[in-house]
Amino acid sequence: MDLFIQLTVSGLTNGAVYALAALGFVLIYKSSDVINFAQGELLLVGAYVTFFFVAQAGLAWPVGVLLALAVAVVLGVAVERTVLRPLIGEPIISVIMVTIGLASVLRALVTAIWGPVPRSFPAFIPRDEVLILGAVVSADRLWAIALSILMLALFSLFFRLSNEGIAMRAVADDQQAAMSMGISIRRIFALAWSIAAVTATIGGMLLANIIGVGGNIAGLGLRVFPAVILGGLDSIPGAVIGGVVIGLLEAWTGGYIGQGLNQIVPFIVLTLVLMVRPYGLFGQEIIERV
Amino acid sequence: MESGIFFESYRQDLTLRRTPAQKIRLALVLAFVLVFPFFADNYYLTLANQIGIAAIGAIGLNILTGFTGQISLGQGGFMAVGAYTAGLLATRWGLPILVTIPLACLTTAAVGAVFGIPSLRLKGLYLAIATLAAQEIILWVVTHWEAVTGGTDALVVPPATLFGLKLGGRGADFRWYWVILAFAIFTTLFAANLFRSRVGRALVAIRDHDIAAEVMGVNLFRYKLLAFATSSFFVGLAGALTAHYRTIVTWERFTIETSISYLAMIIIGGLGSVSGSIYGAAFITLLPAVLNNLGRAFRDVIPGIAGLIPQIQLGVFGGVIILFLIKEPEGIAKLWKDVKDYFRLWPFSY
Amino acid sequence: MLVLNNIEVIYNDVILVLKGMSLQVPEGQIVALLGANGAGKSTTLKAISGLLGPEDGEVTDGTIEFQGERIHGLDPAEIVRRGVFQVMEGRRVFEHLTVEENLRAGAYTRRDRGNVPEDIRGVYRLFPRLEERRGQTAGYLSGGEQQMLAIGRALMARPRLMLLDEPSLGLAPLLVQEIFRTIRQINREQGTAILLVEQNARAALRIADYAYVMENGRIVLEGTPQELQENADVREFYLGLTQVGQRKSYREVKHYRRRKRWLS
Amino acid sequence: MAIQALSLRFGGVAALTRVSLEIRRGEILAVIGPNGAGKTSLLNSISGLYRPQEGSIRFFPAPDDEEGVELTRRRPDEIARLGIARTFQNIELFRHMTVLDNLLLGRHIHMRANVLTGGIWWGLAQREEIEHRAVVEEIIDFLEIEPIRRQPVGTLSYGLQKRVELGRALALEPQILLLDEPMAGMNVEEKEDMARFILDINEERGVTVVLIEHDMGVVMDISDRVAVLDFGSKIADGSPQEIRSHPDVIRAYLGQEHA
Amino acid sequence: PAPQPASPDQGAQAPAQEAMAGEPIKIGAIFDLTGPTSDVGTPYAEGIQGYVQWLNEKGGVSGRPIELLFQDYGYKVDVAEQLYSQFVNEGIVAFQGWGTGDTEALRGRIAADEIPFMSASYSAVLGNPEEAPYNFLVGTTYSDQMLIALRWALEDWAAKGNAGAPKVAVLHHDSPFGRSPVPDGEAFAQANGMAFTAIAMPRGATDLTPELTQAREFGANYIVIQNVSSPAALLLKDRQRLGMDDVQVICLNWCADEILVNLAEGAAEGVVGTLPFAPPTEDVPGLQAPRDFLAAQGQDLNEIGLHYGQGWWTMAVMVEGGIQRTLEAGMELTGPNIKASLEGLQGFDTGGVTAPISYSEEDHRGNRSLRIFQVQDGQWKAITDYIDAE
Ligand SMILES: Nc1ncnc2c1ncn2[C@@H]1O[C@H](COP(=O)(O)OP(=O)(O)OP(=O)(O)O)[C@@H](O)[C@H]1O
Ligand SMILES: Nc1ncnc2c1ncn2[C@@H]1O[C@H](COP(=O)(O)OP(=O)(O)OP(=O)(O)O)[C@@H](O)[C@H]1O
Ligand SMILES: [Mg+2]
Ligand SMILES: [Mg+2]
Repeated sequence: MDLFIQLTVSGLTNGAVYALAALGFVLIYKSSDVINFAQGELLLVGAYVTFFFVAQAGLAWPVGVLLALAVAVVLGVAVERTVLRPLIGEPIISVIMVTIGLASVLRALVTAIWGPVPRSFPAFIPRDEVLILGAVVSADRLWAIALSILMLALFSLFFRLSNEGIAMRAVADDQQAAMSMGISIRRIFALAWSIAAVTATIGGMLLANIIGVGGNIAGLGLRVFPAVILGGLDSIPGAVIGGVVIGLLEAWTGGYIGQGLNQIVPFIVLTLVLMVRPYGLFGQEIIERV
Repeated sequence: MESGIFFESYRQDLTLRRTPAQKIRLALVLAFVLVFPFFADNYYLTLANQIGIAAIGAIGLNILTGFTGQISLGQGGFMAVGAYTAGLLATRWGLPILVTIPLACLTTAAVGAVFGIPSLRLKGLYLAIATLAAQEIILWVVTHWEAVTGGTDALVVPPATLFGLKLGGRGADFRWYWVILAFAIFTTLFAANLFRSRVGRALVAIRDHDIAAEVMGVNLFRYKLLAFATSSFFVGLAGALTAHYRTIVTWERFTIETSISYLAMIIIGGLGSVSGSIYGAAFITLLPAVLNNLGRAFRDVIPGIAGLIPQIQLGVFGGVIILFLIKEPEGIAKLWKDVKDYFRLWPFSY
Repeated sequence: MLVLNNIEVIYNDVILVLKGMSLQVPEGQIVALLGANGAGKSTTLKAISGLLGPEDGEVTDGTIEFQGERIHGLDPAEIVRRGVFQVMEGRRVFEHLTVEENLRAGAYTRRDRGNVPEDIRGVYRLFPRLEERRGQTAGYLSGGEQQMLAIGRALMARPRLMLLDEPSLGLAPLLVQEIFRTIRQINREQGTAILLVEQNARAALRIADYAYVMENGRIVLEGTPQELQENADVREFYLGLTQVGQRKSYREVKHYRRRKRWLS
Repeated sequence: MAIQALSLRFGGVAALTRVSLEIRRGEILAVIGPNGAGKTSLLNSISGLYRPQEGSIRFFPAPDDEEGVELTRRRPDEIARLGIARTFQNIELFRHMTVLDNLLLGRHIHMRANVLTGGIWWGLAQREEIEHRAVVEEIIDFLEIEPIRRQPVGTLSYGLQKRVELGRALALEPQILLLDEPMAGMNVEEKEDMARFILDINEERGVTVVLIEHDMGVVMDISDRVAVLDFGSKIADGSPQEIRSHPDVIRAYLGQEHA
Repeated sequence: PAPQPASPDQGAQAPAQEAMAGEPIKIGAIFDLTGPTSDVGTPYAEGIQGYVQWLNEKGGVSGRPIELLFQDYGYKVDVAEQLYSQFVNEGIVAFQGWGTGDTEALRGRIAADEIPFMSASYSAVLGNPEEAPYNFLVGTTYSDQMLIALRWALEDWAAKGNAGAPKVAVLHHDSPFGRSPVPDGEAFAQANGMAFTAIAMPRGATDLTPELTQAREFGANYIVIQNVSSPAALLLKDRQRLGMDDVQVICLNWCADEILVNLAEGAAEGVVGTLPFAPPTEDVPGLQAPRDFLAAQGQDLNEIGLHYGQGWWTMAVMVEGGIQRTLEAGMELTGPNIKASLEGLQGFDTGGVTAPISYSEEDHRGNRSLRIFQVQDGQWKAITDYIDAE
């Protein structure tokens, strides 16, 4: 029973980390239909930029974090300007491919600036252990839970209620028609990428706090793919719940079965779930009316 | 200038190469391909062989992703199935490659079809996850099923012989060149033919509009599975060739990175284009080679940045992909077509 | 208000679709643009609203002026902000948005946010059917309902010039009358100028102040509705009237027909 | 074909409620009704895209076939094989394929090349392509779309696309042709062309045609019978003349102008 | 083929040697500077390059400079193949690989091309000339490291006054690299009455609690980690959090480095490691040359870390143990000759960086012993003398 509680708690909290990483994915998909293969690299950049401001430049952490978020916004805008703008109206798959190129560029930049050796992250996010139902968790995971719930609420409201949110969904539906509404695709893309970079920076910070700042942060980009799909590609609550479910599945299989099966059990469960719910738990159906 | 092409019969109209220009081009390419190995050293032969295998794999992937519209992230896994099947058949039972390769292709086709079953319900990126699942599951099996894969770190495949001729050893690259070339030509022709006949057309129709295809009498499920199987068949071929050519099979060759780089090949080459797959395979294989050579050259010229060269190469690799897609989002095949169109009408554009 | 001067449009760098197209829409008027399929009507509208980009089309010659200023080459969003709004052909509603969200998307460029709810109610008054479906995902609306939504969405932008691409497409007769009445009403009450591309020539000519007929990328005929209605070709090919002014029966269409005079 | 008490719901929306309708061999039947009345849903149910909750659709492939085939539980491709083809309201062509390929796809059920013979090409596949190409060329001639044979349909104008779509359905050599607003977006001249095609298909090829159309001129002129739907129910059914003066139809659909 | 050292007609080759004097000797190398293992690949690569430069400044080998043909391959197997064949073309006589992926992939090819090959992949199979005739190991194999670790655990267990044999859990990278020492370890444990279990660490994990709790359920007294530093550091932190401080952790070489200490912060204290190459904090004579060489360039060996010495000495064994001895024996510089020279190498002294290196025709494992180190005050300190795996 102890084991079960420990595994469950650690799965839940680790799932929250996945959720944070998954959110950026969903945001970009929701506003442009693009699967961002550079999501992991956005996490990486976010982590390193925070590292730079807080550890290397020695700023107080609230200032450093704010600056890092500002850099994320700039990065989002820069990506839009240089990469996405020329591709407006082009096949989505080309844009997806471009994110693969972007991933290389970002990774190159990071290693060129910070070198390849991973380092420990300044401990401004508390890492003390906390007891929950007799299970030990690290406080930074609780932060992950809090932050993912906060962003879930924030973004859900944003997409439902704000004009920009509606415009983003409109762009994802039909770019040309959205243009005819006077919606500036450029602006929307810049906004989407900035928001995604901001969430990635937050996710990257937490991740760096857990595993240190280093290249393998980027690996999480693809690892959260099952979480994203399980929740439904375009659903913000889906990203969070998908992350948590995958976290739990991994923890349980890791703890009870092992054999590295936790790499694939999520995929198997996921495929089975999709056979029943083809658009994930919360994803919106692709509308096919003829 | 060609002022239009006229055909006496539908048969003529249906040939793959129609105009004299096309025939001349084809002849030139063939001549080059036949003469090339006699002048190339092992390095260029290695590159050529890598391109050949990649082209086969890319055509396979393009059948599924480009023509049928099912994004696949499982390429690496399917290649692994082909490679391990061929490798195991050769090591365990000492079968010759003319047996191992077809069996490997068929096995991969079967595995591909199994992983295609979710396509009954899933679409688009949701289906992509099923292929990602294939990737992960296959790789897991390959690295954990030691009873079969041997328990050693890699599967060592005995050097192959073909019609009594040893393919391995020194000069292997030269001899393999011909084997790979033959398979590549077979794959190219098969795919090109497939897409000018009934089944291929149905697959393209599914990509363009599955409901309409269904209403026109195409059994979606059967054809999607067929796409998975046919595609995997060739992907398996690429895997099997890798196994025999490199005489060793290691899982690290078949990771998700591989899947992504094959996707890169077909997108950059041109989705839904057989020749595009070949261009893309060449592009993605040669780009790092070119960058490496540039890197080596620049390292000596500008020693100051020597330490950053690898990062620059990595960045440039990404940058070239981005730039290329910005310039020509529909790939090299389209670029090439535009060039041809331009010269066909030249100097009277419009 | 809107002046197109000799514009040329090329798709994919090779296909020349508009070949010296000129037309004018005066302030506050309804101008109809008629023409066969593939004549380039939609292309003309997209050229005005700057929407050719995603289709690889390009205005290569000529000028487009709106209220004395050149608008061609501007960002489509800017063109909308200046008051030109296109209702695209084929009801391009945002499928995953609800009816109401679609309407709000239409008001995206509006600065007077406060009036938006009132305008939404206005659209519902015009199309009660939409109000019934306000929370429904637009992708599941029937064709006609989507068409209403597309027009309603345009109204939300309160444009000065509305470009309507075949608004009656797929609408039931009752609704066609309704739509044309609404168009005239919008024009009269809000002073919105309208460039109307329409295949239902009879209805279009009834509400238009001026009309053009285009064929093959250029204007072949223009005039007031009365003038056009007297043109024999227009009568036959666009209004479907026989020489004596009777409506022809579709059953009696001859297999070989008279060629149009303007196609020399 | 006999449709009996067909009901179809989407969540709360009742698209069809107990619709019964008979489609007689060789006729042109027009289905009219206000927007959202359920006309397209009816066609979708026939071609197997929608699964009605209740009711039956029986199709009688041969004149002497009493039994008939039940369509409501069949897959769309099976229904196509039975000889029922259709066009769509919003044009659902294969946009990236050429006109020729679109039409050839219409021949799909009549061809038999498989992956192997197709990939090998020489032999069965080539022979078959040539054979069916001839059939398709005939349709191309008939619809007068020779010049655009090799164009990807995505770049064609709306009217031409409609024609290609009709051609694709014809290529299937159907017994019943379901047309969803084939003349929307056309001017009178083009509608005349289309009307002539439909009449020819019906008269010369003996194909039964079901036609949804909002242009009352067309409906009155070319259809043998008209059925009217409103809010998912059939409110009238009869000859064009009867329908024209039917009070419910005037109220719900036509308005005074057409009366 | 049997090696033919000091062939009788040496004199006949002498003129050829003269002609070659001053001619550079080409050695190929691929490095991971941008890929997933670039964190350790970079200092390793610098070590190799540093050694070559240092040697050339000293006048090279028998008067001939070494020309290193190298490139980053980003841990991509097919790029490794490209570079390998390119370098072979350009006339290399030996090759320095890097990871498991490329070492495995090139294994067949180097045997066919007769190119002696060393890398930082220490799978036991590579030390078996029947399987891999041209591969040579400088580092102690993972299997031997495992045996040494278990040997030490037995002693440590007894030294702490415990009765019986301890329970051991191996937490390993989920790949053949990770599992390669498991079977030998298991056999040893069985023979010595130790309870043994192997638990895979999933790739890219951000939480290793499940694996640790498994080890805890098993009742492990010792945890042996066969993985790289980052996940190992995460494991150490999670272990500390779960209060499993009484479990002694032993790192095999790829996680026993400075990166681990840095990333795990306090949690690495007391961890022991099997280090085939001495860390810079260890004052061994063999690290003096690299230390001075770096100092001359304004760099500090202690900052760069132990992988520098690892690269340096791997290259040194290849050059001094293989190439130099071939030249000194007056033989032509060919792959088979270098191989033969290496196979004649006995007790090659690396100045205390590793145990002395010896190869034979039957065995390409350079050594089978190493010292156990422990993290004390954030530094790796040797706590034993050389322990032999046999
Ligand atoms: N994206 C495109 N690429 C290439 N050609 C195009 C493209 N869009 C339209 N065309 C061509 O331009 C011509 C004019 O098209 P347009 O859509 O403007 O016609 P239209 O007058 O609106 O016709 P309809 O009444 O059928 O809507 C057609 O011949 C069409 O084939
Ligand atoms: N797949 C679906 N999901 C949900 N509702 C649907 C779906 N298909 C149709 N409907 C609803 O069913 C009703 C009937 O739609 P249908 O498309 O059959 O109308 P129609 O008679 O063809 O109208 P129109 O003349 O405008 O094309 C509409 O209210 C529509 O919103
Ligand atoms: Mg149009
Ligand atoms: Mg309809």
